[in-house]
Amino acid sequence: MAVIESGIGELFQKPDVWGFREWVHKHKDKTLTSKLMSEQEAVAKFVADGDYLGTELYGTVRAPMSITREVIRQGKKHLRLVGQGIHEIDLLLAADLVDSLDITYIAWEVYGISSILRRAVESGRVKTADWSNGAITWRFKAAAMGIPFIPTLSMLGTDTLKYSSAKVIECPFTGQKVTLLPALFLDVALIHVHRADKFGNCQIDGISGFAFEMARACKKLIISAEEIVDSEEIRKYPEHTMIPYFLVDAVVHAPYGSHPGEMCYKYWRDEEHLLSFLEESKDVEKTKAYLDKYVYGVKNHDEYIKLVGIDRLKKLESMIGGR
Amino acid sequence: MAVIESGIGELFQKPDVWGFREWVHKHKDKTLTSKLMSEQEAVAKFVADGDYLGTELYGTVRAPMSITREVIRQGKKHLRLVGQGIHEIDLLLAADLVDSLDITYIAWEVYGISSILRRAVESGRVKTADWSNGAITWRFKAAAMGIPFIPTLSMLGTDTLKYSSAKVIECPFTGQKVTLLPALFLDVALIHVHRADKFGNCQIDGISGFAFEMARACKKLIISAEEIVDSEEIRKYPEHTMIPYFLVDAVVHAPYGSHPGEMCYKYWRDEEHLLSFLEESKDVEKTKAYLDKYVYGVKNHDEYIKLVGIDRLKKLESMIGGR
Amino acid sequence: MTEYNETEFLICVASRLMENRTVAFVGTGIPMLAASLAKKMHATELIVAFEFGGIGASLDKLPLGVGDSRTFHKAVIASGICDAMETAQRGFIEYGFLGGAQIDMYGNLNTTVIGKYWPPKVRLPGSGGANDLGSHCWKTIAIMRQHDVKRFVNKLDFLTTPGYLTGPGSREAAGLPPNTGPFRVVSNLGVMGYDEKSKRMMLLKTNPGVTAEQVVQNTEFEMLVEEKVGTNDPPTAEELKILRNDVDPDKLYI
Amino acid sequence: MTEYNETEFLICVASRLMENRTVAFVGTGIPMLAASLAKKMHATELIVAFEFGGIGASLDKLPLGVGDSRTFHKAVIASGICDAMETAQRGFIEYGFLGGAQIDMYGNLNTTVIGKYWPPKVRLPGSGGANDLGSHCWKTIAIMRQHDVKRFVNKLDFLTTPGYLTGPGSREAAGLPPNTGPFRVVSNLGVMGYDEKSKRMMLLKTNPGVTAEQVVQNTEFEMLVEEKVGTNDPPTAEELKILRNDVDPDKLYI
Repeated sequence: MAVIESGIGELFQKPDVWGFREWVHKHKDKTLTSKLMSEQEAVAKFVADGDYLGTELYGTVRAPMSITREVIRQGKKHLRLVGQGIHEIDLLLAADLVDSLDITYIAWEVYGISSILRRAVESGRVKTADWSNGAITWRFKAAAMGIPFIPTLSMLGTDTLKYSSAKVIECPFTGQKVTLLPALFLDVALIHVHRADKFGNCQIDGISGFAFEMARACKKLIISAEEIVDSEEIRKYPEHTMIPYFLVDAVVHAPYGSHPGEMCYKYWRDEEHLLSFLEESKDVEKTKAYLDKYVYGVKNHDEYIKLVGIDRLKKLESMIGGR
Repeated sequence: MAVIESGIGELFQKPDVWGFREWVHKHKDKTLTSKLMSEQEAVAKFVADGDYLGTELYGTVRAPMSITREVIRQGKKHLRLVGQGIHEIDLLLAADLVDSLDITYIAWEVYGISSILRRAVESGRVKTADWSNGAITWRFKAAAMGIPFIPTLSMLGTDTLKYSSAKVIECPFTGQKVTLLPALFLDVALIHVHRADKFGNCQIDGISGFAFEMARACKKLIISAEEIVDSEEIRKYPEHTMIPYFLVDAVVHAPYGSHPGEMCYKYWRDEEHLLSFLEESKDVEKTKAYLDKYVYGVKNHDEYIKLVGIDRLKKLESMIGGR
Repeated sequence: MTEYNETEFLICVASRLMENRTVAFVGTGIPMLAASLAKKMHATELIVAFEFGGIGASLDKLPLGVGDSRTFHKAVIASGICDAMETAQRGFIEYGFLGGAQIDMYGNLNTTVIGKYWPPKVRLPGSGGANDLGSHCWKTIAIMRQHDVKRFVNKLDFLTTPGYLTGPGSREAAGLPPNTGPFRVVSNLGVMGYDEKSKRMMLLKTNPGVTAEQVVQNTEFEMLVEEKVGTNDPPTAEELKILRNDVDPDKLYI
Repeated sequence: MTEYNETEFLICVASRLMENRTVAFVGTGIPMLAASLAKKMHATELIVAFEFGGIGASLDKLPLGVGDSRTFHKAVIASGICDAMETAQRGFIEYGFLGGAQIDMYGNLNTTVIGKYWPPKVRLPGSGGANDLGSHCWKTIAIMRQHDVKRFVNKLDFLTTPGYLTGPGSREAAGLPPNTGPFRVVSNLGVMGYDEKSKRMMLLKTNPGVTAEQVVQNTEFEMLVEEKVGTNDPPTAEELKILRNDVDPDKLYI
């Protein structure tokens, strides 16, 4: 049962199971007090320079855009990042706050490659380690389970494995080759949800992406929510709770928090905004101008909403499909 | 990364990942046709002598009692079983249909030990291998993930590990000792749900126990449902689907299918029936008499309901708590 | 003084061990009653976790089993076994309540067999979640309704659930999480803890009318005895009132 | 005959490869349009799976991304990445649709970098779900919009997603599931399959007006050519009508 192959990629965050346990034991407060706060307070308190940060779900879909913009406004530096992403990762990279990336996919789907990612990585500014999408998510799952690694049959035989930090062993039960993925414990995670109570009990509509796993794999968790609802309402349907309050450190009320991305059953993606950013992102100066206007140029998410315009947001609401 | 310790328990079902893949590839029908059938037909078609069988959830809680009784009526023999259980496992053991048990807990909670389990195991009729509750469930999870094993930090240092077929290795990332659990692929699983459409898309209210994992870990899956609803209704809330239809082989309409156990938000457990069985189960002849009356003595679940009496069932409905 | 029975006393003693604003993993029976009482007394924000997925239920009504609908009534989440066990495995659960047919001086427990493994003299229920709780909770509390030499034994017939295994350092050597392990044993004779250095069971408090000598004599292994053994306060009138009127009004357990 | 553009043709060719009553794992772009068209033509019971958790959506409206709300509208389940990927890993997904910047003769794909790994000449998106699909789906179909020697190459700069790796038996030797692997390549010039014995890419059909010779010349590696190379039928009037009126009425892609 020897290790047959070891990926040569750097392990940007070590799978420290005991360290994680000790941390949550010491820091996770189970008190039923309100964690409602502004995005400024949440980010100032719970995001630190050098943190390993994760965002859920995916740039244009239920993404914590308002919190991401606040992280940039506060200039949190030397971040290590896990993406999976589009717009949110692009912004963090463009603001030059990122040292390294565990990457599975950063691009604009049918619209193609991310120019910002290209500049960041091709220049040698940002280090990368590559994984499959399943692998990254299973790394969260391992952390959420509290175990140091998890097996998969993905990545075998490929450079994706070679440039990751996965290992290949022989299964002691079947003799087959198996990839072992190191658990990925995040320092801080940002998750945007449909509704939460003030304590942090959260519900998500539609696909859950990797919210379940990431919420359980992080030391610090900032929730932004379209709606803050009564705790009694959440507790009426405990089977719909995706994230219980004792995992959560901050709850930020952020209507349209996923803009310019979509929020299912709430509002459609702002295609015009996204396409215009995509075009601007090809040019360094225009990218800066975008950041100046939409991130640095507003004090907070309220101002961002005003800048985008409530009429436009109402129109996006009218465009989203029902059930 | 050598194997440090190997449990000496028998592996009643080998973690054959490739065999499972080939089987589902060949047999799982993705056609959108009705799988509604009687319990007789479902059990005759999908349970075979010698099968490795699993039931979800737990004797007195959302258990597939009506299907279990049909398995006994049809006298399916030489079953290997995984329990976790109370009443359903007791009945199968009492009917002498079981050769071996992967056991984590079989008893009556506050009411104590299972006399039927004692007779079956102490006589040497039924072989056992022991696991923790987490371990059994993670074995389903490994199978549901399609991997041959999964790590845990449970069972280390104990006889529970020694008499299981788990293995202990050193983690190649952290150096810590880790238990490896072999995936548990079932031949057939029985799951009772709140509602299903005729194709087999299922919703469950309240805790989900290990329904998610078991539904994905079995070759053949028989669903019994309190209610058969329109497919459109289920598809309106796809985030509430626990089991999609392509995992399912048979859908049996079984109102009060969990009796004498409870079904949350539907009916409370039949405490009188359970306590009387518990008393009878201490005696071999009385146990037989119970089986004669409630299992062999009725043709099907409809007759069982009549035997129990609709007044009694309505009363149990009135006793269940709301949200 | 109000009259009370032994079960009521056990429940009150266990209840007082429950710390507010922590998560306690409990099973049916005394731990559940103790949790329910604690939530109505000093630990209103106690989060009670059940292994089948109910976490943070109101416990307005007493559950009859670890999976019944009362274990997730008004809960913060109703998920499944994996989520519950993984919450423990990654260090989110402070207290785990256990029981057993046998306990040894390191707090290891047997709930599997009496006699040899197979076929056994007596087949007990098996681990259930106990091994997981004993492995992952920060502190475990064992409830032993009957304190005698057949139950507090030198050597377990089967080590189902880990306590301190063979003594100091042995949990860590086996791969179990650092700084975890047995915390208290509540029996019908008193409350035991563990000597910090030797990790051996030590009598801390006796119940009213019970002497330290009695506890030692009813224990097969050598029970350590704290220098000044205290006495457990009997149930207060308020504890008994809440227990009888609110926790278990239908007299299911008491 | 109706006029059509290259994209429309690619979509129709890919669509015809989709088998009714199977599960197809697709990404945005051509595979999604092809799936949507297939569901409205011959494969009404096609189950389309998206990696973020939408499985079996109606696809009434065309999604813009693999996670948007249209990927789970009226779906049989809206779960998450783990469930979707694990469904593939345990053998429930027949077809996986892939794309890439480079493909080699064994159907291996590169979507990671051009040049050395780091820092690369061109940083591409990365694997995303492609490696998982290429590992676990029973059959994969690669869509290559531009068939030329820079894309159909001798040696990939980076092997992101496994095809037949280095030839017969090498997938199995690497630990990948038996009897899986590349099935078809759809390009703007034609449709390729794989020689059963050598596992090397083989031209099966050319598009109207394209010769086998052209395909060979636009491929850097030695392209095998089937004895009797067929011709892909151009889009039918019905295909085009449904594609334009029902699948993509807003002209998002075509």
